[in-house]
Amino acid sequence: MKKLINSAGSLVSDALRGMAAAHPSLRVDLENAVVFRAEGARPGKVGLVSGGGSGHEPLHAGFVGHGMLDAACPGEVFTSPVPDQLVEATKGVDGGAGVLHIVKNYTGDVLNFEMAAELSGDEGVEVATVLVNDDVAVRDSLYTAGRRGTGATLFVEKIAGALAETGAPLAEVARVAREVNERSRSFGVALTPCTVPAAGKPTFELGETEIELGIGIHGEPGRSRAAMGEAREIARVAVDAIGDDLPPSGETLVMVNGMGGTPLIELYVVFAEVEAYLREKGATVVRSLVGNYVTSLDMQGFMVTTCALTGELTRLWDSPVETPALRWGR
Amino acid sequence: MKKLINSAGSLVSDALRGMAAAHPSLRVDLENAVVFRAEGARPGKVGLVSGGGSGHEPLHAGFVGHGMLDAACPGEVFTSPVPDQLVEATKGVDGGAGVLHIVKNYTGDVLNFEMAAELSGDEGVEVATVLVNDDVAVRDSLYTAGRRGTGATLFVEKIAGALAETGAPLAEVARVAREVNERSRSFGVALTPCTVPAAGKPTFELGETEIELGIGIHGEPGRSRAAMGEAREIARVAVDAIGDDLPPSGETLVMVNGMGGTPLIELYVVFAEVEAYLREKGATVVRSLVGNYVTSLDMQGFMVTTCALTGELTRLWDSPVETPALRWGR
Amino acid sequence: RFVNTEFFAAWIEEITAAVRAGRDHLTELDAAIGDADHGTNLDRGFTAVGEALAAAPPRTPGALLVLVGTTLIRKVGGASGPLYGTAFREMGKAFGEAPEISPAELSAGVDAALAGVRRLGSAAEGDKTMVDALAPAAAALSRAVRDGLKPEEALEAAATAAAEGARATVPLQARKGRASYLGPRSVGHEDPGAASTALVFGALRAAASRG
Amino acid sequence: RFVNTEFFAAWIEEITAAVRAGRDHLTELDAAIGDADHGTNLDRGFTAVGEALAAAPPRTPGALLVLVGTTLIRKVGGASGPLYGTAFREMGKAFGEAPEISPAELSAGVDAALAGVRRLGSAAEGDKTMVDALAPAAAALSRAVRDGLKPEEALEAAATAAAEGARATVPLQARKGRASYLGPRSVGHEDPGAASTALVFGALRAAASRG
Ligand SMILES: Nc1ncnc2c1ncn2[C@@H]1O[C@H](COP(=O)(O)OP(=O)(O)O)[C@@H](O)[C@H]1O
Ligand SMILES: Nc1ncnc2c1ncn2[C@@H]1O[C@H](COP(=O)(O)OP(=O)(O)O)[C@@H](O)[C@H]1O
Ligand SMILES: [Mg+2]
Ligand SMILES: [Mg+2]
Ligand SMILES: [Mg+2]
Ligand SMILES: [Mg+2]
Repeated sequence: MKKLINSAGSLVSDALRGMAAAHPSLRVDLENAVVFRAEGARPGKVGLVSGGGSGHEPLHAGFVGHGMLDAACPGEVFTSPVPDQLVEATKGVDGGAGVLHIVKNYTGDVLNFEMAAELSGDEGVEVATVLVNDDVAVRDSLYTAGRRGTGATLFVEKIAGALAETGAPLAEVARVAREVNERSRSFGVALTPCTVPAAGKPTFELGETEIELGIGIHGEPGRSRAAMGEAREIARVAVDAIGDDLPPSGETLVMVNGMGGTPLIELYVVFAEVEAYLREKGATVVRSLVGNYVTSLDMQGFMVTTCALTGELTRLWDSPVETPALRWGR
Repeated sequence: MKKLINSAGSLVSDALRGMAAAHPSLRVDLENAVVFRAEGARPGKVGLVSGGGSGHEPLHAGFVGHGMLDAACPGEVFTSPVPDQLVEATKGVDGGAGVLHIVKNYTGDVLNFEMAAELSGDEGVEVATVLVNDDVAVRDSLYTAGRRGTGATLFVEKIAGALAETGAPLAEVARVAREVNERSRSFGVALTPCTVPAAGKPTFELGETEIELGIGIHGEPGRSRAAMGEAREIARVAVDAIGDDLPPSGETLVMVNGMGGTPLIELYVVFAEVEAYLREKGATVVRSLVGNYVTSLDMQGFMVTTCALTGELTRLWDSPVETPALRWGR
Repeated sequence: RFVNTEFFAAWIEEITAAVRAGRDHLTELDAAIGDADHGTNLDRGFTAVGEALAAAPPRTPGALLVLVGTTLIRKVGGASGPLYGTAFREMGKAFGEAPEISPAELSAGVDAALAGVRRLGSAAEGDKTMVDALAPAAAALSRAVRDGLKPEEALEAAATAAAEGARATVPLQARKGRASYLGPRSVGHEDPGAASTALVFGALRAAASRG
Repeated sequence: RFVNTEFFAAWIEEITAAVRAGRDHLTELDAAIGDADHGTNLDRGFTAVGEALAAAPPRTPGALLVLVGTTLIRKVGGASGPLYGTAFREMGKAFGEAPEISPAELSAGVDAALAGVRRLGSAAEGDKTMVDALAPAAAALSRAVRDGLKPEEALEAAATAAAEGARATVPLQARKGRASYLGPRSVGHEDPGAASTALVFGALRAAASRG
């Protein structure tokens, strides 16, 4: 394992130092490992807090800023943040209008956010929670921890963040966040595993002509293994998996997201196939993102995330956003 | 080799289809493999054309748009574009004020751009050329093809693009482009090689504890091999190599650029070290970029690029830019 | 025989050592069906526990275990942080202010830990989680106490039951936690949380055989 | 003996086949000290040349070689596109409108090709480039013609000189092209462009032995 780190133990705090140095628009609380907007809480505005294990950069800290998150709590690599950290963030972003917790549906994230919400409530902050669970690879929700939260997290953060910026009340912001999640689906494919620095070796092994279908964003193996094929075929597998759950139609927001180790040129190839296939199936891609947004360390592969837009969602998607990793309109 | 491609031969055109589908702000001429701004040439504005081999995405096509390039010409992977393509781009962006060719200093790029400039001149377009050669790893310019053009290309494209947007004449735009290049230096480090799809295997081999120092952006081995160390040490090697050539001082723009396969969290770790070390050496990082901007397919590693700013350069850097891969101020 | 604060401090020391020694193994188990961090998580957590106990040594078994649990919740994250944290906290709360703990009270404390984990994680036995080691350990301990076994034998029974429970997760298909995402592919691997729970009860036996 | 358009078409066919067969080897040579595309570049170029020649078969040797060179410039890119393109164009231009080419004229054409490459790339012999194969080939051909050797022998001499020139690049340190970035590390590898130039002259000999 070769990693550009000083040590596995200091990785997250070293990276936070880098973020602090790189982005004057952020205030990084190194002690509590919380990334805030530099300008602090705005009175009357709902605060948005997200968080999760590190290793998914730019998610979440790269999405702190105008029109998106108010604070992000990075945990250790692939380990959800701890309640203290989340409470610190929640108190720090409360402008009196309450705080929305955006939680990816993993047992660890759910439990830690739950505790934090309770503790924050004790301290007088009103907290609403939205659970993101867009990953169609996990089917049987009765007998599992339920679907995982993956790519749609970005959509939820962006769109709910845009609404919060208008001064909308907490219930409204939570409603739109849930709506985005309900309208979103993801499916991921890995060409290679990733290597967790503290573990020191790849999370699984894959042959020279094998891929994993239905992966999450934590280096876990997927639901099944398949033979490597052309980008066109693999893109269709992903779109079909999504379509089996929510048939594509109407105006659609699509992200072709790299898992961290895949070159951008390949992501554009995949996007070309995804867009063409969705068109063939009757949906129209009206907004898109192509790039590394919700990653899994150095894993090679991609994830397709779709969101069936409404007029309101499109408007909120288009609203100005100014964060280190997503920026338009100002 | 596992790549998200349909075939090595169709990679570049497939990716261009993806760019066309993803970015309504671009007009992609698939036949000639040229990426233009959708709105076309603006009368009286100097046109900026850049190009080079593919495999460095988002460079160059990701930098086409307001405040940066007017057109980009992607060649085959790691192969400079051909004169016809460059002529097509040059004619297409000429708004009567002439066209600036931004050329990375590689024999192939230089020769093909030279031919294109001559042919464009024959067709009545005034062309000026700026050669980017910022890579300090290549020392002995009398006995080599000279320094390579690497990370500074982005700085030149951004800053010259900003000046062109103001309606400045070709000579002025060329002057500022050259100034940026003269004030910029780069040094790159590879942890792994990359795999050119048509070649099918890694460009070189590196042991589990070895790194290559002084690499370029084409998967070529560097000047020397060294033992893997902590991020802090490696970052210092890069900054020292730059400093040996141009001692850091004053207000500095710094890019810590990923080579394509390195997770963003590691790039932030490197940035933290680079920033601290430059500070120690007396320079102040006032502007920065951290991310994958000038890549080498799936190579793991990074490149540090510095630019000693002036008031004018800072102002132009801060000007609005709206491209797929770099966007602020509008 | 009653046990005191020192005994529980020894238990935590034994756990810390066992987790340190077993860290890479636990992480490997987690790599197979999870996200390759379980060993690192617990190691980080118990290192913090050691620091917390050294900084302000608690006076009673109850206070000690509550501090252990709170520290785990504060420092571990992930699923195992809140779950183990709650387990130790519930056990500590069950002990109240008592300076010494009887075998029956110990057994009730483990039952409280199990109840806490069950409530928080809503996993049943057979879901391939730490519950599959914790539940049989609690049952074995309670049976042993009811049957009047010697404390050493009772803890031996609990440790054996936990270890067997962990081993028995191998053929199961996970229905909770990350491993559940793998569906049928989770079969054939030992659950990392059950494996660490076996370490926790092994440490309890070791602490008892120390004195 | 004079050679006609057909002969040059055969030459191009032989080059195309040799490049196809040697593509991976050329790319590997380029991977060692360059950017792993030389074989792919030439293969793509000569495939396009084949299409261009089929679409509008030229009437004279000169027109044929100019079309070959122009197509290489239009389709190859990189350093080798303009350099090989210029070589073929200059050779074609040297032949003018002549329907048949004498050995002396052929030799002059190769000299023109060399001059074109030298002018464009400003590489000298010993810089570890295609010039190190092209220059000795041109010299050998010119010597053979001057000495009145048979055409087959003259082309044999040129092919041998090119191959030896390519092999002789192994111990050199590159001073032009990408390999120069490696400095001393470029030593010990054959230059890919010199290797492909050896294929080009081998193909010339093969074309001659066809008829
Ligand atoms: N709902 C649950 N109830 C009980 N135990 C659980 C539950 N979910 C997960 N676990 C336990 O947690 C262990 C994983 O812990 P760890 O790897 O530290 O956290 P994470 O899964 O967040 O990475 C699993 O092996 C399992 O034993
Ligand atoms: N200045 C030059 N003069 C002559 N030949 C050169 C020069 N630069 C490069 N070459 C030749 O070009 C070859 C590389 O061609 P190719 O790999 O196709 O292009 P690129 O270097 O642009 O990738 C080198 O091996 C060398 O023989
Ligand atoms: Mg985890
Ligand atoms: Mg090349
Ligand atoms: Mg885990
Ligand atoms: Mg090459």
